[in-house]
Amino acid sequence: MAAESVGQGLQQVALSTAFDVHFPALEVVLPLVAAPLCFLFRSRAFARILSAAVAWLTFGVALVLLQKVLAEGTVRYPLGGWAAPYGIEYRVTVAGAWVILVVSLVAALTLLFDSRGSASRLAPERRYLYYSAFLLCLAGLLGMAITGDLFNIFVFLEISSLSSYALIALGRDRRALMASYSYLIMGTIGGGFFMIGVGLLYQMTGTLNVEDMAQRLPAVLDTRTVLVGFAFLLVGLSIKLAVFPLHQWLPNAYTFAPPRVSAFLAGTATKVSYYVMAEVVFVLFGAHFVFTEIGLGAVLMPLSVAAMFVGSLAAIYQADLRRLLAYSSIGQLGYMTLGLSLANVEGLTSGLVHVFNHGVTKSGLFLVVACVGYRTGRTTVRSMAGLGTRMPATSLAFVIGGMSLIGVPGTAGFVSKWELIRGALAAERLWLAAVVLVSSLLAVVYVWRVVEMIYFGRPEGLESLGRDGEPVREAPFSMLLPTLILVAATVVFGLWSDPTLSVARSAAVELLGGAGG
Amino acid sequence: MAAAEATAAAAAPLPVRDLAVVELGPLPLEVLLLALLGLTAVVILRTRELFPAALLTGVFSLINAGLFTLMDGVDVAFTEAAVGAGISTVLFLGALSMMDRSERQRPPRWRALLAVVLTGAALIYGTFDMPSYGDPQAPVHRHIAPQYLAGAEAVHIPNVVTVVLASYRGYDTLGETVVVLTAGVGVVILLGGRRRRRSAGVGSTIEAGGRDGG
Amino acid sequence: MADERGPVVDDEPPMRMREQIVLQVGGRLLTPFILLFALYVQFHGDFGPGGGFQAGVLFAAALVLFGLLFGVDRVQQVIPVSVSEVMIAVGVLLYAGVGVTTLLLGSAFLDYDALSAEHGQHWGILLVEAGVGIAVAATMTRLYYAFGSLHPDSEPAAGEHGE
Amino acid sequence: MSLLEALLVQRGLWVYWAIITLMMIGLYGVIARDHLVKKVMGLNVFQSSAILLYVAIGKVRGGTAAILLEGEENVLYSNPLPHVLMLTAIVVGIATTALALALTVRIQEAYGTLEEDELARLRVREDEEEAALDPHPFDPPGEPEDVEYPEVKVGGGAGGAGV
Repeated sequence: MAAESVGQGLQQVALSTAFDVHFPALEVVLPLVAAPLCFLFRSRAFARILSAAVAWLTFGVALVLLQKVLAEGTVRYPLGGWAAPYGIEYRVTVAGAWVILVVSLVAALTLLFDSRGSASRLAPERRYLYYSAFLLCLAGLLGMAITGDLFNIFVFLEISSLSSYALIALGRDRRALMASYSYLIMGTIGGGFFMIGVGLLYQMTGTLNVEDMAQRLPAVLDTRTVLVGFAFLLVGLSIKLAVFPLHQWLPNAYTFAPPRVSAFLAGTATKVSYYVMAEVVFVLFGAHFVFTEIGLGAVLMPLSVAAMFVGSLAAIYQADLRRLLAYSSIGQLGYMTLGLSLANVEGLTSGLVHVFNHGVTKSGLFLVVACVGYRTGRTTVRSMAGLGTRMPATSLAFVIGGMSLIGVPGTAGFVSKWELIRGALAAERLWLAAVVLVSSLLAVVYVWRVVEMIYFGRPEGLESLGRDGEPVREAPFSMLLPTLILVAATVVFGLWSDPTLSVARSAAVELLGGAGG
Repeated sequence: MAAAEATAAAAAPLPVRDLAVVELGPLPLEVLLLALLGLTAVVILRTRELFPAALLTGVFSLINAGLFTLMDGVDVAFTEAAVGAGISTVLFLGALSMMDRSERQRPPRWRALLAVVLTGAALIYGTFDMPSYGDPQAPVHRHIAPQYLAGAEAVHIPNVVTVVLASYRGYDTLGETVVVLTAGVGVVILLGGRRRRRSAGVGSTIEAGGRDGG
Repeated sequence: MADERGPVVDDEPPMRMREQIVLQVGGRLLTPFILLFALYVQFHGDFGPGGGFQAGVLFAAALVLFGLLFGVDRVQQVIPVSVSEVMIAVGVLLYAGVGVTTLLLGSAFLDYDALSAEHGQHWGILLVEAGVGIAVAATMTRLYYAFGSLHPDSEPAAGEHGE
Repeated sequence: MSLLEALLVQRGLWVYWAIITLMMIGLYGVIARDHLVKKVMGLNVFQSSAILLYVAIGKVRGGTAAILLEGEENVLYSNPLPHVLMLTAIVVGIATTALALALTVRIQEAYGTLEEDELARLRVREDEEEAALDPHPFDPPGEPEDVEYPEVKVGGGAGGAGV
């Protein structure tokens, strides 16, 4: 395809007349148009309804796209009608469609969540700004996963980053401002590194299109410029992905952001960066170059293992539930990058299936914490004391989500871990399988701390009362529903793992096949 | 219509107007401007007074715009001058109007310096295999760019940057406009809805006390 | 369109500036020319350096110059905060609207040839650049309002204090 | 010596090296400076130099800006693509600067200082207090803020809130 279009020159690409050819564009354009509309009409109610509707629409479109990609292979869409290396091309791969499905699902469910009383620092009449920023973030994340142009990835990366800085700064605690600032500095350096990396690769190949570049790179792979360009791309993405030593921005950002923003970002932002990293590693450079010639595995694997232990160990010592979940995320991201560093089908499948499994689990858990915070007025581990009887559904949701973090059989987390262990064994690294099992024990510790508090902890004095001075009771239905859907999904797709696993596997096979199969 | 011309342009060797220029060694004006840029950057970071530093970021942008012009990026130069020397300086001065304008002196950070030197060394290592500066045969000038020039000629729009910006890569530019919107939304979120404090007392936070305990 | 965040009434520019008659007259004379130049840059972008983005910044720069000499409130009387915010959205929607139109006409998103067989590219580029120009001018103006009216005494809206 | 001369003079790599040095000066400012506004200035220098790198990549020696001259054949033009990309990058830069400065304004209001180490100290203290007091980060809906921080000193004098 790419080779053909070079011959076509600047010829316009004729599109089929069926409307669903436009779905790749619509997926991103819908939230992109909805964001200024929210900003224009300045109505909170309008913004709420529009953003929820748009999020569900993007989810529907993502579902159709995924089916289409699975049936017909990579779906391409020439923006502006210009053929691939000249114009910007949307290139929906199985992995890309999988990621946008997760992103739009998490967005739709978190927007369904009724964030009464705990939303953000915005005065009610200015809440529409929140939805505007939320939609921009959604559009940025979706755009990153769909586009087949390296510089376009940078543009959408910045859209999602800039809007997430604004969203995080909305947290009620003043520490949210500092968290946002630190994330801004780190994120901008990451974006800058990514841009420099793209520039160096562009200089050696003359193109920005991922597939076109993948075809032109082998001729210059042995140059130092390309090597440095690759390193800069990787470091830039690692900051966004919170790979172990570059993760410092994440705990505070997730802890102090408004509850729904934490739930959304925890389930999506790092996952999209993971996909882009996989695309760079496997499609742009190819597994052979990355793992055999420069031996990235020797760097990424220890860092992943370190992330698994450091993240989980830190989670054990946290007093605040949100911070506990944030550190747990660092550990869970370690499993994902470990899967990538194995560079085999099982490992990558585990990483990609974890995009869904962890995205759903962690968003669900952050929503659980939002429910608890809404009723008790606190989000500390101690605030969970005795909730087992007073907020039974929410408590059960936490237990199930926690089990998925540990990887208990029957939950989604188990599916990913099982696949990861298979990957480690396939790579003949028995010790890695053992390490994964041991690190899961750490997850048992931090989850058990909370579970113990829920069912055996005793609320003392004032703590038995909620924040409105009344006894704590179950969260309202409008908050509980999306939370329970997300948590139920971890069980459903833990028991019935065929669909998620098969999609992730074909995505992994496709990625490992390199550019254009 | 443009296809044939474009393919032709891609195939034909690029015209090299003046080989003597390519052979020319150091370019005095570029040396001067780069040296000035370096000097400005160092002064920006070293001065502890933020007001002059903010003005110097504007100067930095102006010199940078001069370099862009030398490197034929007239559109970029125009934008850098207007944004860097104009708007961004105003934003810095506005923000500084309500904060402490001097920075405390601190010893240099050796670990940061080491990290930065290593990063720079990596980048310099990467330059060794780069095409020469200004080499007309570099891949960037052989692939895609010639087709853009031909395409712009075909639609009779002389400024190629405009054509590429608005048409070939129009989607990037939509993204750019959305970045602008995002900045607008973000700043309105953070600084919008402000009002002048009525007078000390009413609505102010002075008496409220706090859990900081003062 | 009453705006609750209207101009701060007593936002006097520093006295030193006020008394600079030369500066004031100069600024007053210069402002319309910068605005004209911005329009020129907007529409001349096809032929020379410039285009929507540069024009937008220049337009805002003219307002900033005027504001520095006569105070932000004077600028806000001409272009209220709410108008600047509306125009940000209008600019982006104009750009995206061109794309959606071409999409509804059956071509690819932002494929200007769908607009007109002969001059599609020209029309498309003109409209899109106008969208960029409006959005950028409005955003830069809004940014100036936000930062230009900062004052040690101003504070965020009720309930939005960074705690 | 001759190798260096070949690299520097004939291949003109010194241009890239100078740009990389600039970039690193900016990066050092971001990492090592303590004042939050100074960090933003460092970020500005870093981003501007990265933009310069792209523009340098697009330069053709003996070429001219990519504005087509009618009726002239065999004119050598510099590459317009990096210029297009860098227009976007400049926009990203100003957007980042605006957002970062808005954040520093809010941090100044909330903490009364912008020195990083003092802020870190304040934050650690806050974390400790939170662990001790088990506070209520979720306020009741609809009620005015009942938990406030003490008034912070704004502008003038070194912020001493941390000590």
